[in-house]
Amino acid sequence: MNVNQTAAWITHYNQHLQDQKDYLTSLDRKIGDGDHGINMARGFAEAAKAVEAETFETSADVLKKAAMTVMSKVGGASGPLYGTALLKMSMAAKGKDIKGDVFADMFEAAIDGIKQRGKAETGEKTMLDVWVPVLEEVKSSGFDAANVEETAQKAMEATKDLTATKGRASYLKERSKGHLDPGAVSSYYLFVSLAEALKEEG
Amino acid sequence: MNVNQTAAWITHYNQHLQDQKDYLTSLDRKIGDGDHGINMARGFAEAAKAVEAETFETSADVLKKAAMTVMSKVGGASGPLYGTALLKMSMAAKGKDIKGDVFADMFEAAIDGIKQRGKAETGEKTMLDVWVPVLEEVKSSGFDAANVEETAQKAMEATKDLTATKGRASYLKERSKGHLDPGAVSSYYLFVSLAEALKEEG
Amino acid sequence: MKKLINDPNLVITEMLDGFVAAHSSSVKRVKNTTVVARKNAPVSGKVGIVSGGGSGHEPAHAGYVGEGMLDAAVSGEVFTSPTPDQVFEAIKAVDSGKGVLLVIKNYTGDVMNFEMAAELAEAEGIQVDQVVVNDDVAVEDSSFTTGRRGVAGTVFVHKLAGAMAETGASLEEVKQTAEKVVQHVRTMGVALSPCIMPSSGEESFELGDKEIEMGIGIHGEPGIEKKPLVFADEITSEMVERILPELELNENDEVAVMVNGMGATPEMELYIVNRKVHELLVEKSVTVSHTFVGEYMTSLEMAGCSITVLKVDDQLKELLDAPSQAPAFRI
Amino acid sequence: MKKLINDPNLVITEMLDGFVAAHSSSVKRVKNTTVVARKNAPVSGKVGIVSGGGSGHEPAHAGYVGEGMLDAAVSGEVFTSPTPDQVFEAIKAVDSGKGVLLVIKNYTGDVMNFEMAAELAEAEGIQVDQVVVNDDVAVEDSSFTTGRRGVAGTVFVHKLAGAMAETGASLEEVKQTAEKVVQHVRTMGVALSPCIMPSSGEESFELGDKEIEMGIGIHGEPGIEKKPLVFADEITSEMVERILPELELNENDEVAVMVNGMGATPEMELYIVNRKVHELLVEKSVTVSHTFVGEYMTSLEMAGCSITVLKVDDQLKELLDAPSQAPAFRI
Ligand SMILES: Nc1ncnc2c1ncn2[C@@H]1O[C@H](COP(=O)(O)OP(=O)(O)O)[C@@H](O)[C@H]1O
Ligand SMILES: Nc1ncnc2c1ncn2[C@@H]1O[C@H](COP(=O)(O)OP(=O)(O)O)[C@@H](O)[C@H]1O
Ligand SMILES: [Mg+2]
Ligand SMILES: [Mg+2]
Ligand SMILES: [Mg+2]
Ligand SMILES: [Mg+2]
Repeated sequence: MNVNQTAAWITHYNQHLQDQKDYLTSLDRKIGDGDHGINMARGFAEAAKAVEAETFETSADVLKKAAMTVMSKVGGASGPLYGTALLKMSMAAKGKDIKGDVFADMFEAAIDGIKQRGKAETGEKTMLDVWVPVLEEVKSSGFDAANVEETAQKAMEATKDLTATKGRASYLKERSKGHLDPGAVSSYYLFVSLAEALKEEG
Repeated sequence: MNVNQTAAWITHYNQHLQDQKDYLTSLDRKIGDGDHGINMARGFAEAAKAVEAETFETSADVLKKAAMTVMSKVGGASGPLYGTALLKMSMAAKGKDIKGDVFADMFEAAIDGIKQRGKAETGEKTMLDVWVPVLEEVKSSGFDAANVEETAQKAMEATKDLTATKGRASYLKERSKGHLDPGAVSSYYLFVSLAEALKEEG
Repeated sequence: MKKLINDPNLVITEMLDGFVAAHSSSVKRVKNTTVVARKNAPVSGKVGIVSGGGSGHEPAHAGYVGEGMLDAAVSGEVFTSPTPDQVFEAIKAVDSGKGVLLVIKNYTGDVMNFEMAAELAEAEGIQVDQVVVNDDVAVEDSSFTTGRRGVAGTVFVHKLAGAMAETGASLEEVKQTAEKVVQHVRTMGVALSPCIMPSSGEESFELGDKEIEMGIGIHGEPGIEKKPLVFADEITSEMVERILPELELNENDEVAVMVNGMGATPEMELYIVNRKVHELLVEKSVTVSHTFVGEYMTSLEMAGCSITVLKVDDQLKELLDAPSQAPAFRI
Repeated sequence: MKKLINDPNLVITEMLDGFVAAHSSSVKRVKNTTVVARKNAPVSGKVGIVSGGGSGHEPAHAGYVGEGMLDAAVSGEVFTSPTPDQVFEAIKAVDSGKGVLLVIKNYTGDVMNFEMAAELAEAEGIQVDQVVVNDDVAVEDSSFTTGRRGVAGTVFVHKLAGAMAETGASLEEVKQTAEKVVQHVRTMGVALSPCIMPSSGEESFELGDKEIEMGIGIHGEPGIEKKPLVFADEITSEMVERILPELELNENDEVAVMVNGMGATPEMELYIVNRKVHELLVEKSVTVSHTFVGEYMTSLEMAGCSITVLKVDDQLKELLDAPSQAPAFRI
């Protein structure tokens, strides 16, 4: 993944978030407080703008810029978590040619960061339930963008059957079952955007 | 009108007010603040109770009791006005055998009282627009209960075409046209009740 | 109708019980009445101030009972003026011999009931005077109406007459202060939704999804005009433009502002309105000395707000700054 | 959606402009932030107290900035925790060298964003500590949830920690007071109607004509149970019955009570609820030392209320009585 593709990852992701803003918000209204799409769309619009406004030397720089912007523009639970994920990926990517195992290292660093910040584990109906299966898939079969997207989709859909024990949805206990986790869905689009960016010429 | 008929006047009126409570309130909602039926029903329920609870020597005593109760239980604009009307009728009836001209004297006293309290004249879309035609009818053709009721009805219906310049409805200016005046309608029922009471044996 | 109530016929008495329970250190209920008075009423050497009206305007009027403001408040049924006997009880409860000022909002019912109470009091040798508040510019002050209504500006009358009375001023002086406020205070209101009477359960008027009611009073009466819902800044400008000419403000004049929620309006929106009010006044080189944003004179759960502007001078500013212990207006 | 707003994306900044315009004698806006601070911040020799959270809870949190309570409040977007950089700005604005206490409501987002801000501050050598408020008994405090939410009880934390800081106490002492309040305060909320986010225009949950939502938080989240609308006394009893066991009250214990409107509830109804709360406490021989009825921690235009009970001792009572100049909590 070269620097242009990394920038495209962020701008594509922003495009998806703008398109899915109302959908993500409506998911959050069911089991949260109805702002996830609004938060993500607001923050990543700024991140995309910041990434487009500059020319970067490395993918790590792009990710760091996006991380800092997301951290200060998203807010809520998702802001620190996506901000941390991007920052940790930037750190893992630093000085590396991003391919194969480096993706696994990046995802692993992101997951560690998310877990540390949010004190959640898999199975608690959060974005981790998309990130962790993706990492496992990459670790076991190597990095393949199409597979990653497919795994993310399945994992995202599987959050429907989970009972939330972290985040706002946990207040609903069993009543959180039967609804997709908004953060899992927004994470799915992150991997969709990654696959799209990688298909493009650098 | 003997003392029993006078008491019946009040109790019949209360019955009408309970029946018409929602209707009067809905009229007041259109051009006022939506409480006329509630106010009248609350106050006259107390007045009827007070009148039924005692035995009175004279009609004037019955009217005075009703007046005092209405004054302290109705509130709003209609409370002082009906209270005053009843009190003035009591005073005009004092020591008299109530028939013929005495009715005219009573109505005239009531109207004077209403005018003095409310500083209104006829044609301003208030209860006066029922009381005054009734008085005129009694003055010109003598007292006849059926005629009084008929006159009251016509006068009440005629308030629809008036523009209010007194009371809450005056805030609406021309928009008050096309609606009956709630106080005119409740006054109409007062005369209906009078006719009913006079039909009964004393 | 969704309300947190028990028997609709008992809302007033239960509300007053809850009010006195909350503020038992400073107020008391006059037995068998709907009168809330200062705990230490009558305050000797001080003119008593009595206000009141229909209920449904909370915190008006009981919320303004306390040192620095009212001596007593009388609550009628919802949107219905209290009866003369109740007002009379309030007068008796607060008269220390220095006389009592009645603060009346200009509605036919309120004026009549309070005047009858004054007559009862005078018959017992109590000195009573009155001031009639009529700040609502939505209503024309002509012979074709009963004159302008009394609305949120009444709170300023409570505050300033209350502060004046606290100085030991005479009934005449307190009345003069109250009259001065009445002359210099103007209000305009707007509704985004109607209110619902507990007893009937009906909405006070109908309003479309994108409609507002301009020039409303405080009793859920229809306003003077239905209009399309536009931006807060436009609505605010229209209201301010109706208020200011009536005050004949000149450059460098000073005013106090009250942005009052009608009951269901988020405070966020009141502050957005206040922002524009200040902007408009600054444009006209008028200085805002005091600003009050919150719920002061409501219409049950109506959404909307009123804007009140009081032209102040040094005397009124000083009285505004005087301490007040009233639960709904602490300074 | 009917709101008195302009651009939905500008509600926070316009609200803050209107707020600072109204209270310019006592507060200021920290430039290019959503931070409202005391005008004289940092107050030398005093621990700084910073609170905040998503917007839509007005008067929380800016309304509690003032002598005797907070030094600064940070506003996020509607129902969205503010970001670490904003909280960091608040910390910097109020630190006088004696350290800063962060009052955080227990939500994943708030905790993470405030903690990140604390890390930033510590990196710059500012001493920061925090207290996490979790008074909402509607949520079970178990490993299967993120723990109880922080709701209206937070206002008591502001008041008492604020009063403690005003005495010149150390950061540790102020934190101890805050923790003591957290340990002794419990809240339960009910909604009669949902609220509407300005940005989406959608109702936060659906509720039938005769239904209430029991155990709601302050972000328009669905509550723990939909129930039929019954009399206020029944609803109040159910709420109080859920709160009291958690406080382990004994006869002759003393409590402070807050009956808090969620935004659209007429004050009349809040006092009707308060009446029953007092009745229930008296039945249990618990003494109510202080009562606060009004809007303290809202959810935009949600109808409903929360009941908060704080077990007090002599120290907490004294701190409750200490003066406060915060616009939304004057004592
Ligand atoms: N502790 C946590 N760890 C990981 N992800 C979390 C955690 N808490 C919440 N999330 C994610 O954040 C999403 C909600 O984000 P958002 O709605 O923007 O924030 P908020 O809940 O503060 O309103 C959830 O759907 C979930 O995926
Ligand atoms: N000045 C007045 N003179 C005579 N009748 C009046 C006057 N003002 C109002 N009314 C009568 O009172 C009626 C309204 O009574 P009600 O609704 O009980 O009082 P309020 O207007 O205080 O709510 C009007 O319909 C009208 O007939
Ligand atoms: Mg959310
Ligand atoms: Mg009426
Ligand atoms: Mg009325
Ligand atoms: Mg949120």
